[in-house]
Amino acid sequence: MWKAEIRVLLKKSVLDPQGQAVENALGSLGYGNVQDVRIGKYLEVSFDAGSRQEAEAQVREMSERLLTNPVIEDYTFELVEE
Amino acid sequence: MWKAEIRVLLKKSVLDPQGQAVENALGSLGYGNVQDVRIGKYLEVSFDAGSRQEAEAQVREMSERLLTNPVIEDYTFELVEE
Amino acid sequence: MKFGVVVFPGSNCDLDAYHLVKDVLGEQVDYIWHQEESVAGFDCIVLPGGFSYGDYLRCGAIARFSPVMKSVVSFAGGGGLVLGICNGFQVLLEAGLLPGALYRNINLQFRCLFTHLKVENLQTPFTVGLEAGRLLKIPIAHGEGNYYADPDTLRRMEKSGQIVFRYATANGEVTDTANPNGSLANIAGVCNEMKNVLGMMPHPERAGEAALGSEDGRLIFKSILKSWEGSR
Amino acid sequence: MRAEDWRKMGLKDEEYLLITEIIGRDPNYVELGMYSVMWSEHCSYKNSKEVLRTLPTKGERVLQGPGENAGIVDIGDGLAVCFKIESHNHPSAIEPYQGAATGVGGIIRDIFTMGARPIALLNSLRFGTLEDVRARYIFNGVVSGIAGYGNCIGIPTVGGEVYFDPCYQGNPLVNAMCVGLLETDKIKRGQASGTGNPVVLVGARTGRDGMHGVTFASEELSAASEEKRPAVQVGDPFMEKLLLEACLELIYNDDVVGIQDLGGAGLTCATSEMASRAGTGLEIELERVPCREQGMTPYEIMLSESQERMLMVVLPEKEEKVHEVFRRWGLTSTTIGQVTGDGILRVRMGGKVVAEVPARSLAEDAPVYCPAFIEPAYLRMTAQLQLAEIPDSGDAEKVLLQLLSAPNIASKEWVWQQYDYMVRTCTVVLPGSDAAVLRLRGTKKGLAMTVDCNSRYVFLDPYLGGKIAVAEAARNLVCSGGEPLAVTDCLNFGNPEKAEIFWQFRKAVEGISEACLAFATPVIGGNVSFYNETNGEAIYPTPTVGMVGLLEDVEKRCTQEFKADGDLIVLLGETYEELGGSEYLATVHGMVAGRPPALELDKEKALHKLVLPAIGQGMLNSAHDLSEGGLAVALAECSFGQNIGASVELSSKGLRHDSLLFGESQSRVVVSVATDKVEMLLALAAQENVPAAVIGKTGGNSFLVTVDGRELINLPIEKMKTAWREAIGCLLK
Ligand SMILES: Nc1ncnc2c1ncn2[C@@H]1O[C@H](COP(=O)(O)OP(=O)(O)O)[C@@H](O)[C@H]1O
Ligand SMILES: [Mg+2]
Repeated sequence: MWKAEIRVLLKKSVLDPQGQAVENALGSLGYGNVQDVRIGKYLEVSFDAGSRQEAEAQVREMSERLLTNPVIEDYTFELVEE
Repeated sequence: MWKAEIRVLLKKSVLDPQGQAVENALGSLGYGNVQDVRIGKYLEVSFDAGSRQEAEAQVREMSERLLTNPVIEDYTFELVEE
Repeated sequence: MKFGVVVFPGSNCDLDAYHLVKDVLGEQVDYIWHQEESVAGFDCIVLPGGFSYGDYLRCGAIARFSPVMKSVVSFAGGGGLVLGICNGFQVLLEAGLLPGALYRNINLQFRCLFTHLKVENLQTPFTVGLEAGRLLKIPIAHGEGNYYADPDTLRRMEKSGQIVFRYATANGEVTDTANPNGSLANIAGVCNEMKNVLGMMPHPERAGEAALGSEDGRLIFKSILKSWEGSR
Repeated sequence: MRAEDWRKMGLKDEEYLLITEIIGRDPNYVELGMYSVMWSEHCSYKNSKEVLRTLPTKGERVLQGPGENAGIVDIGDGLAVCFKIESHNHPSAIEPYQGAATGVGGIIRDIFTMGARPIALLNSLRFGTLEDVRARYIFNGVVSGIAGYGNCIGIPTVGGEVYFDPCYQGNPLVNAMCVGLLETDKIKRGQASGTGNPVVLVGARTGRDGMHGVTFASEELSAASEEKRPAVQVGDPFMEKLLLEACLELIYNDDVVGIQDLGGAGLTCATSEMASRAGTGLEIELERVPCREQGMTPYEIMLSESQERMLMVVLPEKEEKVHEVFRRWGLTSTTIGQVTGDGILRVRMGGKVVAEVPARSLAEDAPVYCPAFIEPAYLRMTAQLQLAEIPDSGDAEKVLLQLLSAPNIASKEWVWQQYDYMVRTCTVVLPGSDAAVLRLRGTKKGLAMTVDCNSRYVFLDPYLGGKIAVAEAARNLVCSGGEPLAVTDCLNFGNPEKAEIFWQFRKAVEGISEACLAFATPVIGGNVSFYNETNGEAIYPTPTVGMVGLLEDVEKRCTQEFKADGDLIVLLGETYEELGGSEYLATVHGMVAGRPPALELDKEKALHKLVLPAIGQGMLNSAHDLSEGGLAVALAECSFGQNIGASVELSSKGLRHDSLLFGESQSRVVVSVATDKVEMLLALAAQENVPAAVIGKTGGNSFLVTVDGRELINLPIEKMKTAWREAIGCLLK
């Protein structure tokens, strides 16, 4: 059993209004030392696969077909064997 | 400069409609081996702090005050020095 | 001419599009259940607004894998008319029938209000019936209508007349204050290169009767009828 | 069983004794849990039942009064309207977005359970003042939660109200109302009839969330509430949309015997109430209940309040078809048991009986209390208002601008713009007028709807305040051209075990009853929310009134905005020296004091008898009821819609200027009429005995007011409108 931990963020070239809003909110809560906030999605997908290689290939495929939109999003992932 | 990488997920006992919908979608896309999907938020917060300890304390405080709602969410984080 | 309104689980403007075509315009229309494998017999496919699959993950991301979408894609490839409204627009983008992407409104809020649209291209099947310079008063209702395309794509689209509608003030000026959601270059609607697929965030089906505050949305459907007549 | 077990569950010692008497033995832990939720105030109304009985609930048009999931009123042509309001205050205090969202989800289920298609949502909201960070956070979260659920499921949110006051700082109020439409021969009820009929559970899987939510709603908020946090849940509007469509399809095809949603107290409540209403029993097997987590105990399954679930009883020959319809909609349905004839609710887990009690005893036999009541001491203080000691408004322009930008009066556009109020394309009067109006497809008819309550009035005089809430709601409908039909109420109060609170409750209900009788608008359903207190401090008593009215011809609707230059402005009704409880006193002088304005029900009725036909005969171009901020604010609001100004000449007749301009005397409406129709209107007014005075003219782009020939106000519409429109957004920045 594998667990893919996938992090999705908006591409750097795309404005991140949510990150911006949270950055401002942190500032007004007194965290003046905060420089930058980016907000995206975090997904955990558990699935069976024969090998790490197979598992990696499947995560890439799922991410590109469904889990992310490559026009605006980038993703990274880690695989944990369970 | 520190970067906190914060992952937020709904607590296990709380319904995750998004994860459920994506799990079903992956199934009908032919990924029958997927067992469980959970969807949450991913945040990257960059900020200054004197030490790792200080930085950790601040991430905890920010997470509990603003970034997550402990009523329904759990979070974990990693700190990267930049 | 026969319209088909696709119903995804979670669609909720299907009824409104159906009502406008049937009761207001007196044309033929049928619903198409998302599990249908064919759209044969229809002359224009409408992907309605709503929250297909709850809009979970991303708007339109799951709906685009519905069985019916395969046939919509080939229908569009053969020159068939496809109109995606709001969530339907999002589905078309996810399906790759239109360029770009839509994401969270810049102020992070869902917004429901009347907007004015400047029509940038009168040479599409969806706009041929419009008078030059005529603004359209049509409402929006969405939380993720912030249009984005990378600079190269945008340039290409401008050049080939794929930008169809822009948000404007009541006087027709395309300004920041007229932009309700942060869309790049105030873009409210775009079409494909062939011009037979249009996606728009505003809801023309909500602006088809005086009682609803505007009849301008009807003009888009009238254009579709006109261009279809012309193509026969 | 140890005393601390039942006490922890919120049961009193004598209640425990009663249970042992009913079942003739000590209950086991599961049974104890079931009684504790069903006998909580939220489910049993044990403290309020006696008082609620005094509300008028009958009427010619009433097809279903209180007691079912929602009330139903006949509107002719074989159609009926079904509506109800409900609170979700405590969950919203702790998780504003999800608390409000699941509140909306719950009230929608109550409507389609009756067989009605939900056509509109309204909401009544109360928060602390916006200077407070936490209040801003809750306000923001609640509004986006309501939007998130209603928009997604595709039901327009067409109206409501929002107030801010320090008394709601720790305990916000979130009341959601849903209106549905159905054919009179398709009404469904929550009854488990027919011995041997299968019982089907459908929708979301059952999880551990929301345990003891009703007990939580029946307690004051305190630091200890934090521990009960799992009582908050996440809503799934997508699932509910599928449930709604599937259930309505089945109901429409007559495939369902009885149906009920799972809300507070979950499976326990749905099973016991359905059996009790039909005088039957039920047998269910918990092993068959689809669960979200492994190893859930019978106790957890019976008490879970997981959202988006429905229970129905079907005929054996329809069972397969029912499952098939749900499958087509992508839903999981399971037959979990059957109806029995012995009146017992028997719960099994893996064949073993884990609970076995009379269904009726859970649903009906909770003890009824008549709490003590006493007039609150504060009333003696607040009643002492010496107007003479308060300076008259010197600078009327400044006061007017101050009032227009006071959050309680300022435009609520920031709120309703986040709601999809147009989906289904039936909303023909959008938010921003006195009441929303929806057309009914396939008929000439329309429905007007509103929610109202000025809780400051209720605080200062519960009886009068209750009466005024009903009158204001009715007046809002009338100004839109709707004839008031019936009422649903949401009674939000503090801890009823305190005598002063219970006095407020009794008096407010008395006022509501009297007004409802006078307007012939029976109460067809509602909700009581007690224990709205933080650290012992109660909110203002807030009996929200939701009302629906009928327009026989929806083309004859009316809105509040001026329509044309050169129309005459007529003030209907009489202005008195009444500043008690006004927004003016609170905002400008920082005082919550005095008695609310007087209300004479006969005068109010006469006003309705004038305005309704005047609208019906097309005499009026606009009509707007006078409420917070009085005449000056009402006139300004009429100007904002189409940026049409007004010039108004008033004579004070000995009244203070502030009373004249900003006082909130009841039973007043300001209308605009074309010059050639004014005679007709004045004649009709004379006939109905309603004072009517031509006070000015529409036109221009300023708002001009002279009193006794002296100009007191001369402001550009644009300036006033900006102050009014942007106030709430600015306070949130
Ligand atoms: N929470 C809300 N949701 C939707 N509409 C609202 C809300 N609050 C206020 N509105 C709308 O704003 C308008 C003004 O509200 P309010 O000041 O309460 O009016 P009134 O005093 O006539 O009852 C109404 O049309 C009302 O429906
Ligand atoms: Mg009001």
